[in-house]
Amino acid sequence: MNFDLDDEQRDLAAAARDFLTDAASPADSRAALDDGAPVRPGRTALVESGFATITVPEAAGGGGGSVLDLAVVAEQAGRVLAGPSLVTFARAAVLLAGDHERLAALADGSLVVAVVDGSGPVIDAAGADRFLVLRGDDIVLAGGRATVRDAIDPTRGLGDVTLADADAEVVAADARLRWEHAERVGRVVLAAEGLGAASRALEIGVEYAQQRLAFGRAIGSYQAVKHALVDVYVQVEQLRSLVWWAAWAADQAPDELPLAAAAVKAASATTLEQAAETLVQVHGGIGFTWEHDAHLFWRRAKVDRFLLGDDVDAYDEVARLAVAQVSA
Amino acid sequence: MNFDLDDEQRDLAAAARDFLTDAASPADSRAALDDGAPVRPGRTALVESGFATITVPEAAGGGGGSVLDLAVVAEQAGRVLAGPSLVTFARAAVLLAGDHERLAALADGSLVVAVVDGSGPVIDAAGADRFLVLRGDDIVLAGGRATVRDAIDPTRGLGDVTLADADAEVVAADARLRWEHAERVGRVVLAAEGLGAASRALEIGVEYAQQRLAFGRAIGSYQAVKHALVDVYVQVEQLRSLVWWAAWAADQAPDELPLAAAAVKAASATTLEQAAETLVQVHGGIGFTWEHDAHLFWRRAKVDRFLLGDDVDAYDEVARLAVAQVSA
Amino acid sequence: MDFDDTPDEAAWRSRVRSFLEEHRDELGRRSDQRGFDDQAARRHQAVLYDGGLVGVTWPTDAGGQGGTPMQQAIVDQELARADVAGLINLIGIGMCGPTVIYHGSEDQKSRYLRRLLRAEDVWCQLFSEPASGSDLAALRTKAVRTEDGSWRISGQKVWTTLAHLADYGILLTRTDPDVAKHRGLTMFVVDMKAPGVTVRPLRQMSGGADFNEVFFDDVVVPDSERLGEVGDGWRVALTTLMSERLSLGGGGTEIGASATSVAEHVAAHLDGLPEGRRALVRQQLGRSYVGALANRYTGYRLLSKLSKGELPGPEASAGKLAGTQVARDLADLAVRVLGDDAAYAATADGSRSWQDLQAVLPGMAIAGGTNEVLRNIIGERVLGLPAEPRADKGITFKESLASARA
Amino acid sequence: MDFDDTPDEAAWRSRVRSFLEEHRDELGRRSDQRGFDDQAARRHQAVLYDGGLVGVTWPTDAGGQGGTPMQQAIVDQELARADVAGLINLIGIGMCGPTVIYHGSEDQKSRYLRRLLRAEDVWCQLFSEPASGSDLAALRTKAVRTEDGSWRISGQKVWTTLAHLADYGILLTRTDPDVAKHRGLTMFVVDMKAPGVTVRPLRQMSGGADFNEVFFDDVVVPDSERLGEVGDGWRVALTTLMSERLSLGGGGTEIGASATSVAEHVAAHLDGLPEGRRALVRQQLGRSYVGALANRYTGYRLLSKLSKGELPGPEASAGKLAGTQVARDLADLAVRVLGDDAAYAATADGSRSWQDLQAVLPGMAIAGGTNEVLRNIIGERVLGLPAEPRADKGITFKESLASARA
Repeated sequence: MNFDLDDEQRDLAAAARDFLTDAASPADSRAALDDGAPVRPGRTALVESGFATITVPEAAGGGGGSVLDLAVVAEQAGRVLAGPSLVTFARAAVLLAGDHERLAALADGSLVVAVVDGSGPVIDAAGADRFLVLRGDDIVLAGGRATVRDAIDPTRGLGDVTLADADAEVVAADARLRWEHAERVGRVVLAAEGLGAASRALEIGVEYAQQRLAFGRAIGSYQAVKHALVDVYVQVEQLRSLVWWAAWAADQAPDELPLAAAAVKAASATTLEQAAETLVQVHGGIGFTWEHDAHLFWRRAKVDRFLLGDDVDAYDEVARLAVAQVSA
Repeated sequence: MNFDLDDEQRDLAAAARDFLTDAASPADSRAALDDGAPVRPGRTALVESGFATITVPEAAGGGGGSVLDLAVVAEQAGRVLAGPSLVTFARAAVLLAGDHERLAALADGSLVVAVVDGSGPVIDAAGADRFLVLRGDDIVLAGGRATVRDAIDPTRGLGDVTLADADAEVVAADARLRWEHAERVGRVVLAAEGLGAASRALEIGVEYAQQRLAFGRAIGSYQAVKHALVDVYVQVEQLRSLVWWAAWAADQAPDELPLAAAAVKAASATTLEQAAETLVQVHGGIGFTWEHDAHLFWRRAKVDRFLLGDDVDAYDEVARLAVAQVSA
Repeated sequence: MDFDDTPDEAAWRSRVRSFLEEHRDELGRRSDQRGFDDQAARRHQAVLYDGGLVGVTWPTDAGGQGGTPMQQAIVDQELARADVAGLINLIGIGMCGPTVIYHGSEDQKSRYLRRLLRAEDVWCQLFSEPASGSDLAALRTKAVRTEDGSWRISGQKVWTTLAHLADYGILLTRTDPDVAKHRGLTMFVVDMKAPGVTVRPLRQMSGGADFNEVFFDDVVVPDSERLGEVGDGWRVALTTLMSERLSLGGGGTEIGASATSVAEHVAAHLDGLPEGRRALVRQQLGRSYVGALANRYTGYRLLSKLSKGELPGPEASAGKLAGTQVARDLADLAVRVLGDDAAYAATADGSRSWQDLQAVLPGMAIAGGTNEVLRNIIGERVLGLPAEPRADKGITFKESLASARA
Repeated sequence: MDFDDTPDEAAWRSRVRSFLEEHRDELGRRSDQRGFDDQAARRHQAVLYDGGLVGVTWPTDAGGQGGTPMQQAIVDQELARADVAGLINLIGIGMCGPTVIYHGSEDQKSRYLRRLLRAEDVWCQLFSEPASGSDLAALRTKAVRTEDGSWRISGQKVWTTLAHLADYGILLTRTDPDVAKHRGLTMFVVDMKAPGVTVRPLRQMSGGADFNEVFFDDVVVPDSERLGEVGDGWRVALTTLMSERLSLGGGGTEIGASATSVAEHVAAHLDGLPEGRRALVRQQLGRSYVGALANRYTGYRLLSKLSKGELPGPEASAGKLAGTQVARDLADLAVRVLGDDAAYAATADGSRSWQDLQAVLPGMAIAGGTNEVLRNIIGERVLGLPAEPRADKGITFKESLASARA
């Protein structure tokens, strides 16, 4: 039994953390809200760092790594509310599998792509000019126009996309299963970003509870505050276990991925939301000011829960799969 | 604005409390579990006390009182986990309205009746030999055989009933609306019993938290315990408001009764369950022993939530009515 | 039991209602979406005052009507019913004015009270500080007596509603750091236009700026503006806080969005959903709707107490606890049913009310007493549970600062 | 990352598995519904001991195998897999034995340890008292030294598993009430058949009697049965409690019913429901199923630590917190889908497993540390949040009793 990151993955996490804490911070999220400043690190820097395309084969200029490797990086990205999302790169890498040229374009940054689902906001629509979409059972790459809209969390680059059909090329025919696999991998990476955001929110809350005094002692000594933070801690560690499992399943056990991806999507939504609400509440008055970072995590939580299907649908899917499993 | 009990109702509550604390106690519920001892005060004593048939007209030997009067008594009955339920009498009084002879038999104890719903356990099936039931749109009184089954809470006299159709007499023809009204009045009285049980559970928990020491101080000084009890207190007071409203609506505002009855049924289930779980938890080890009363309230909660429709259906009904109201 | 007015209440209500109908055009509208005009708001309050509808419970010699809390509650209901905008000087009327009435000199009363009721002066309340939120008595703003007997005040206040518009404020300061923290406080009336007072708006997570930071930089306050004795500020502040609770009045009013408006909104979105999802939406609506109903009728119980002349006790805090929770559940549902628009700050047709509400509510669970503090109050003062041992007992304020730094 | 055994682990597992196959008929079955036979249970443990599968992590000179915690975890897994009934002397092995190993005399070790592992003697642990649950050090059972150097013990213990079958127990007593409460304690080995020991079963709300009350009425214990120094009982008890945590071993095991069995049960009842209700059931199942999966994989992380030779820290308490909550959610769902049978103690066809589970789980959130205590432990020892001020600091036990009575 070795259900743990290995040394290489720990090194990867440390390197990603170094890069990302330099390149992005919640303050950038605030700046994006204030005056529409671009999200950070931004597509170019992310691609250049190599972290975004870890799952692209080395031959195409990527990192040749696993989904678990990417999840390890995504956790670090979540901690600083980085954008664009690694979800976009993860899905594109799966959808373009085997297409050396386009993968190389993804890895060198010349293909600026977003993935368009049936309806709902498109993640990282901002700046994208090519769009991956499922048409019938074919995976298609099309041009189009993205209309970015004010989102509760600006770092997700959410927008509506109007596709230019004239421009569409089939990337993979009869590939519905691949599309679904890509979506599941996307859920795993989204959850890993959620894990990072939730665990950072917990850290900030714990630090404040250790320092802030009320009635002559640190507020973290009061059970109301202490237990609220502990409940978040427990959830965060539970989520970490699910993220590792789901990423491992994406790499090693495709049969387990549907259940794992639905479970981790749901758990991530619930955990990040509770972590962010607790972060605001623990900080009292300061926690709901614009200048404090708490609401930036809260915004991420309020948005992420609806991405790649919402939490309610994900729980429903878990139950359907669980029932199907025992009925089989 | 005078949304409060009046002096007469306070006197009635005090009298009911005197009678009921003498005539029943959670210990009786334990005895019923231990060796099938009959529930207390039992049908005869309840009828003789006059409290059970408050809503039967004076001319028929009843109290000539309102549903609100009965709710005031039912709260006291709930505090001591009395049986049989006043719900049975309340429903019977509505169903037999205008039938002087049978109402008189209800009031003098010669008619020993239970009300049979479509499916599910029959409340106070124990000891009953006549059964009120809806057949088509007619309200029917029939003989039958009750099979009492071991219930989680023994005081509810739950059982299955096989009706003897040969024996059936129509009490009121074309009276579906009356049947529904009776069911709603039953929900109000059930909720009033739930209110009494929940507020008594809260009292017991508060008393223990004031006295029990841990680490040199009363456990009620710790926020985890204090806040749990406060949350129950808030819910109990919210429930009290709903019980008063729903009982008032049963007497004075039939248009409001469907919403009020569904709301109070749901709130009562939720509140009593939380009160009982908190009661067990606050008591630590002693709270889950057979000899402590906590589990007797817990049993009542686990059963009552399923009676006269379960909490989930009641919340659904509230939502449907709320939506219908704004759509009208 | 009934929900009807007593004859006296009915007479008062009818008087209030006809006044509002008659003067409708001279008053602001609550539903008016245009920007806030504070000069107009002052005029509106003056109209209401002249009609006898402001300061209803204040004594007549303070410029009030000598009326009952129930009369005030009826005014609140009728103002809401007639869609009249809230009074600009609500904090002045509910908190500052009563403090002046109890603790002010005759000179202060005659100078301030009537002008306050007519909104000729707007008031604010300067208590909270960055380092003292729930623990108000830990405040640090310093008032030092000068040779001429006046006071020189330095420090920072925060969460001050209306400070940017206010003419005066009641200001709690520390005048003696060498005694226990509750004992070294003194209250003043401060001129908000005095040299050394700086007001900075404080933006909230919702983007709005309903509060301010206020900086005091060697602000001179004459001793005649002291409220109560030197060192007696804590007791004076308790008057203010008690008045706040009593001024709440309107039982049964809803926090945030009304349950009915959420039900309307949900009804409009329900048809597009599959039945399974509809059942989940109904379950969430049902649960919060029951909560909203319970709050309404609990509020009516409070009003009934007022109607009998009783005053609400600490149990009234339960309304805020339950109300903010219901409001959050309702807002969450309202946002969820927006579907594809739920992640955006506004819907495709430009409405942002539900998303804005979602962002305002976390603050409401904190402002005016965190849920934790409210639970302590109910636990200790209603249920009779023992208080926690106090770590700051028996030491001076200075010592507590030193140990905090250690 | 993988879920496979290392080669060493695989070899050990295969050895364990073949032993169990070979001796299957000499061992009890977990799923056996017949009444508990303690003599048989002792024999079963002896068979396992003789096969080297009991006391895996104990030192060899204490009669153990000198193995690793991971080897123990593998044994636990294989015992479960082979449906072998739990060891009767689990508490002896996990808690009492290690305490004797650390603090016992050579004489005690040689007399007790090997017999304990073979279940020739069954042991129990006598710590909790009616007036000291979470606050263990507040215990009152008194041990007084007599003239001949032996000890005379009076008092009452509670929540003692297996006391009615036990031959020996480790017993924490107060030998000095005039020092601070943690300092006046002393630990003994007590003969459960000695005169003055009375055991009374303690019935739980579920109707079962898994615990006992034990009364000590002038029970004489020779000084040679002392464990550790006089007054050092608290430190000795910490060894016991630490060993308890380490003996938990099996990460990822489920508390109460397994999620899979609940899913099966739900699946069997789902078809009869309308779609709206099915959606609600699925939502509840989905939420608790995700919790169960998370617990399983968090348990695997714990096992992986064991596999590397690391020992679990206080963060392992999170598993109990999350596990009992998931178990309660699952049990609630399982009872709910019984429909018309849900209010009865048994279904119409006589099955009472879900209802019984429902009644057992509230106790599980309390036994072995209340949720509140576990949250304090995690908050303080994992998150580094400060402890609460202690009201019982710096006073003697006697003083604390007096102030409690005041």
